[in-house]
Amino acid sequence: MSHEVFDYSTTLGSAHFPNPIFTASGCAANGKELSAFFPLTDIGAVVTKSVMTNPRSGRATPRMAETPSGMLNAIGLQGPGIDTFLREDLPWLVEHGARTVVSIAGESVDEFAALSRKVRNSPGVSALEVNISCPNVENRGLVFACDRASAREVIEGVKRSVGNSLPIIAKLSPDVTDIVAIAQEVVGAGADGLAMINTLLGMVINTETMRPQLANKTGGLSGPAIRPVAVRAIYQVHAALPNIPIVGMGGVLTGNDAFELVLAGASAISVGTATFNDPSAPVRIKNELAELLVARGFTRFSDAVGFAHRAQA
Amino acid sequence: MSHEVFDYSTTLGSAHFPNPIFTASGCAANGKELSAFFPLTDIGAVVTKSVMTNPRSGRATPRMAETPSGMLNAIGLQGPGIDTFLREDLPWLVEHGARTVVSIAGESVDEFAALSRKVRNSPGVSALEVNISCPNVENRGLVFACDRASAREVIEGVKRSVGNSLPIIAKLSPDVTDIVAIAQEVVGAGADGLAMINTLLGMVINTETMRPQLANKTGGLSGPAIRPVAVRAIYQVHAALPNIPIVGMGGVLTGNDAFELVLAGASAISVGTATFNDPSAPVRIKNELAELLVARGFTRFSDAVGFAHRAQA
Amino acid sequence: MSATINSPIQSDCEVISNRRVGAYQHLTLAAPGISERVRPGNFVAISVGDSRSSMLLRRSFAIYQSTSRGPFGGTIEIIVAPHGAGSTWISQRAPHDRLNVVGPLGNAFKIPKDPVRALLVGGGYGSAPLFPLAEILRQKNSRVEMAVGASTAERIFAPVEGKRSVHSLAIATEDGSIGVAGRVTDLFDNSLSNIDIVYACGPMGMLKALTAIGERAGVTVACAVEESMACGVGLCMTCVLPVKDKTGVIKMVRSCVEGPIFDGDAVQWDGIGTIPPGTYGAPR
Amino acid sequence: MSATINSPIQSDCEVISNRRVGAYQHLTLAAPGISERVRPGNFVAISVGDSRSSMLLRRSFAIYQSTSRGPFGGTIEIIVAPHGAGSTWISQRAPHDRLNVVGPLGNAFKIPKDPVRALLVGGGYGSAPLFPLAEILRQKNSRVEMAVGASTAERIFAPVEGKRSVHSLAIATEDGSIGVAGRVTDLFDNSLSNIDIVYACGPMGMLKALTAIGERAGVTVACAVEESMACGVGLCMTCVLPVKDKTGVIKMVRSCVEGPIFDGDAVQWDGIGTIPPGTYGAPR
Ligand SMILES: Cc1cc2nc3c(=O)[nH]c(=O)nc-3n(C[C@H](O)[C@H](O)[C@H](O)COP(=O)(O)OP(=O)(O)OC[C@H]3O[C@@H](n4cnc5c(N)ncnc54)[C@H](O)[C@@H]3O)c2cc1C
Ligand SMILES: Cc1cc2nc3c(=O)[nH]c(=O)nc-3n(C[C@H](O)[C@H](O)[C@H](O)COP(=O)(O)OP(=O)(O)OC[C@H]3O[C@@H](n4cnc5c(N)ncnc54)[C@H](O)[C@@H]3O)c2cc1C
Ligand SMILES: Cc1cc2nc3c(=O)[nH]c(=O)nc-3n(C[C@H](O)[C@H](O)[C@H](O)COP(=O)(O)O)c2cc1C
Ligand SMILES: Cc1cc2nc3c(=O)[nH]c(=O)nc-3n(C[C@H](O)[C@H](O)[C@H](O)COP(=O)(O)O)c2cc1C
Ligand code: FES
Ligand code: FES
Repeated sequence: MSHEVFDYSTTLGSAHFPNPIFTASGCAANGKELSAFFPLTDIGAVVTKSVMTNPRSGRATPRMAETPSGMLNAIGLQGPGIDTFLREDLPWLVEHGARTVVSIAGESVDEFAALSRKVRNSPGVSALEVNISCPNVENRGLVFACDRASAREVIEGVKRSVGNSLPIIAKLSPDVTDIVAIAQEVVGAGADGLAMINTLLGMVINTETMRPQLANKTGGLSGPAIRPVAVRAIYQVHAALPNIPIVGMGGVLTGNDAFELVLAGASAISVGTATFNDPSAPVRIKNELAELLVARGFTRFSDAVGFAHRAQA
Repeated sequence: MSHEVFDYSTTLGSAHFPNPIFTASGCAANGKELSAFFPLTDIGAVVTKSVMTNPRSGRATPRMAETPSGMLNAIGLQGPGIDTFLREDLPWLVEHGARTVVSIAGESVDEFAALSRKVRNSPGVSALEVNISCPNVENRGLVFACDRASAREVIEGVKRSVGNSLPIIAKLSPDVTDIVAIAQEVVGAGADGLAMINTLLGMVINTETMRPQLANKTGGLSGPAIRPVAVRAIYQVHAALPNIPIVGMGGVLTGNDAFELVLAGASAISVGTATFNDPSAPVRIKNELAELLVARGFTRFSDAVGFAHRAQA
Repeated sequence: MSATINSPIQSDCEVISNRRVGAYQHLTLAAPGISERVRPGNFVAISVGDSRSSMLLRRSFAIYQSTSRGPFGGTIEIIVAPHGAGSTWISQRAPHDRLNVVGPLGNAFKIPKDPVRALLVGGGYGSAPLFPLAEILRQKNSRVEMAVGASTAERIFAPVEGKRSVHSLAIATEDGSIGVAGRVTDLFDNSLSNIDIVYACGPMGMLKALTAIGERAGVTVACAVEESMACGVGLCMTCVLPVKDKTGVIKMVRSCVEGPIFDGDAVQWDGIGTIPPGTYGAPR
Repeated sequence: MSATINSPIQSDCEVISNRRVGAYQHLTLAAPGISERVRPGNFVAISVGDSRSSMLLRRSFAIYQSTSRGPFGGTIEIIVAPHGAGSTWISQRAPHDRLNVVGPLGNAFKIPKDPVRALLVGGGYGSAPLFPLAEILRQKNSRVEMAVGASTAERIFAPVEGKRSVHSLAIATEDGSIGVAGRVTDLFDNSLSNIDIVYACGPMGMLKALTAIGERAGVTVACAVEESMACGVGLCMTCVLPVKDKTGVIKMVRSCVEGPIFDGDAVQWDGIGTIPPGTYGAPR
């Protein structure tokens, strides 16, 4: 295999990455623990756990349940808060040479704007992921990503704060009637890219206790179970917005799975739940995908992005 | 185990069933083939493949793909049309003593109304399932179940045709931002019960051909992969509409899985994809669920319906 | 539609043996209850993995041999080509493992009452179900010629025992590693002189080519097709293909219950993967 | 938070043996690279099923014994209680099967430099990691008493070899089928006279009761907890429990990297399954 002639690099707005395999927010903590398994510089980028303004305890346990080919989680965005994050976690990543996509989450439009301003002013950030799959406390707890107007307002606020200093990647929820409409809305508001999909809302009931298994009752469904939903969502959005880069995720366990999302239209791939199964998954998948692309005759990764829309049967 | 004292019966509006295990529409054809594996009288009801006005060829092949703990299908409602169905398939079911829920599908409000009128006039039908997860040709192909107004209009039309002669069960799609809102809408329009969930829209891309695996590109995701979504949807809707019976389905493979949906709020359980894995699944699940209920001390099935909302930790 | 329902049964079958034969695995399963009712052309649907497998759907396999008696009270044999994850898993089963089998499924090759001159054409593992057919035809005093083709020698399934059931056996491989170099259809003249009926099992392309040859020669070609199946027992409608019925109407028919064997003439080979114009119930 | 990162490695480990011990399976795995670095209290996370399993998450097991040399170049041993689908699958592995293991994980029991009088308390399979701890304590000239409790005799894990590493061993079963009838905490007086430190591994209820006893007696209780873990390596934040830090602030800490061993005093036992009021970052 002649990897030398293979160009694995990818681009999200103004950010360049030597390869398209990223971690998924919330599935790699803030990088440190994963670095026991591989050098973080090997992968395209580390996407950090979505961070909020203040420290968060997260939700009560149990926070997880295994489901067929997937899992539910209800962590509740436990984290140190943006200031500690920028003081401790981000510098560690920068020091270790990891390209970093910082993921932020807020409960109001203003919180998102303020968070993004702080991130903009921090050195070493490749891109900003705006996780809008959180409840909007100012609007009956409606999830931002499930409402066109709220989604637009958040991204507009972030864009005003960040300008063109950092690519803004809006992370979408699949729990909507029309994900293309939401995608168009946030792109109209200034998003440079899209991350999709976040988890699907699910529930497991423990048949011993006869109560919901999670303390929070509902949780987010991730893992290979949801991959067909991710592929469909990416395909639909890439068809509607072919020039907007997509960070694809949802159930990627192997290079072949990553390839599916790339063919659907993803310019980068985040590996989430798979990392719990195999802490080396991001590097393994990076290598497997490269092999597949080379075997299919691609000389540039970017040529494969959205290829399923173009190829004839 | 003293099954004698255990009351397994269930009720959907005016219809009574000796037990709550049904087939799922489209996963049992019209009963004949399944009767090779068990007497259809053993289960609560056979839910027939959704039938339309005219004969339908369905979609081109490939129509299916296996996915992690699930499958995609894009059959395209292949079927004989309502007249042949009522002349040949329904009488066969009635003759063999099967309680029958007839599932109808239409491309317009009028088609649904006309179909339901024909079913109303046919003897031997226990209930009418209205599969509104079809594209509305009169409204840009928008799926009825994904739009409150369209969903309401269909059920209103059916209610006008059927009155109280047959329980009307509206079958909902999970591919919506707010399934409770749709449920409330159709119940307001006259639905006596709800069937949920239909499949999730998904896609598989064949990494050999680098094209969508299904001729139709997208298909419906079913099987255990989607069970957490089904449990969540049933739980939410039962919480909002505790008096409306729900026919629960989505990834039920065992009695324990069925129990999960019952605890969430299902008054009956349809077994779909599991039947492809194990053609005896409906009866097996019926027996397994009964064992579980008796082991948990229930003397009546109906006491377990929605128990997860009541039980304390 | 009057489906030929075979009254299949479902049974946990012990693996008696699993031997490698070229590129294939030859599995023998104890299948009392199923084996007695097998007719050549029938298939079985086998589930994959344990109860926690992520693979839900059964895999279908043509029945190679079946015995209705013996130390195991009846066995069936299948020839498995490890391909994707499911068939690979099945191909790796060891003696004493159990496989859940549903069968016998599908229709069978029609056997003429009177002696005929039959040509049996197999592509790859498709030859497997033709050997028991050959046996029966010979018992009826028919003359049985067989032609087997594949890409390479190890994909030719033509065991020594099998050769005893045919009067002649010709082999073609695309790489010439055994037999004639070329396609199986190169093995006999297009006129099919001295042939009354052709029985075929193999890839769609081969079946289509044979049907064309049969048409020119005025000889019926009975084709065992292989369509993706989710259930194998007639429930799901995934396995359809366009087939002309007796009145000339094209219908999308289920290959698991109305097939897998169809009269080549009736199958709309060029329409597979489409809804051919004019198909019964086609979108207008 | 300064997590104790153990630099775990991931390795495909061959099963050397799998023996039944009462209600448990005792598995020995060839684990060179892992075994050398094990300290008592560490655990491993093992994946379940093949690559097509529907069960994605690893299962965690305390390390019972580890040898850093030998014919297999280093082994670890675990005691598996078949419970749900995953642990049952692991408990059924046969010699030569391979298991993917990540380890060693988590912190270890702190060993006092000077000789102490230690009480080791195990509930069910929780006694397993206490035996190697006992060995080390004895090497340091400590006095080691052990108390093991379970519901019934077959759930008592106290192998003969293990008895050699302790000065005394008391057993309690709830049904009285072996040892004293009652709970393990009934085995010693609440005053813990003559005990300097307690090490405990077992169900949360036992750990909580022991912590209370230790508090009354002014004795530290080192508790190995068992929280549901999705990753075992610090990535997911599922395995948290409320623990007071040195400054008195309650934080939700990850039991996989900052535990599984905590000072019983620090753990907010009554707050498990909640966010105790005042917890750092609690919702206001
Ligand atoms: C009637 C019939 C008889 C068959 N006889 C044999 C035989 O004797 N020996 C043999 O090796 N194979 C036979 N096959 C093909 C065998 O069933 C497929 O190779 C197998 O299903 C593919 O499964 P997989 O796990 O390898 O692939 P996967 O890609 O994992 O399969 C995914 C899904 O697609 C379906 N599928 C994929 N390819 C095929 C195919 N070619 N035909 C049907 N379904 C498919 C599978 O059943 C499964 O549901 C037969 C198929 C049919 C329909
Ligand atoms: C640090 C630690 C050490 C352990 N040591 C041992 C040991 O030495 N021997 C032993 O038999 N068991 C031990 N366990 C418990 C063992 O990990 C669980 O019994 C097992 O994970 C349950 O899996 P299952 O497949 O039986 O159940 P399932 O119900 O199939 O598990 C579903 C999911 O929930 C998680 N889960 C369920 N119960 C537990 C639990 N009690 N603890 C942690 N995760 C759970 C599983 O890991 C899995 O992700 C330990 C757990 C931890 C956290
Ligand atoms: C334990 C866990 C925690 C997560 N936390 C976050 C988060 O903080 N922010 C976010 O945007 N997504 C979060 N996600 C969603 C993932 O980033 C990803 O979108 C989703 O899990 C689908 O990918 P996967 O199937 O590869 O895991 C989390 C997922 C899991 C499983
Ligand atoms: C092959 C197939 C065909 C289906 N056809 C229909 C249909 O005609 N009408 C309908 O309402 N639902 C149809 N469904 C959806 C099922 O009835 C059911 O809602 C869904 O599959 C979820 O249940 P399951 O996971 O148990 O299969 C079909 C599902 C499958 C897999
Ligand atoms: S495979 Fe299901 S109908 Fe043929
Ligand atoms: S188990 Fe994932 S952080 Fe502890």
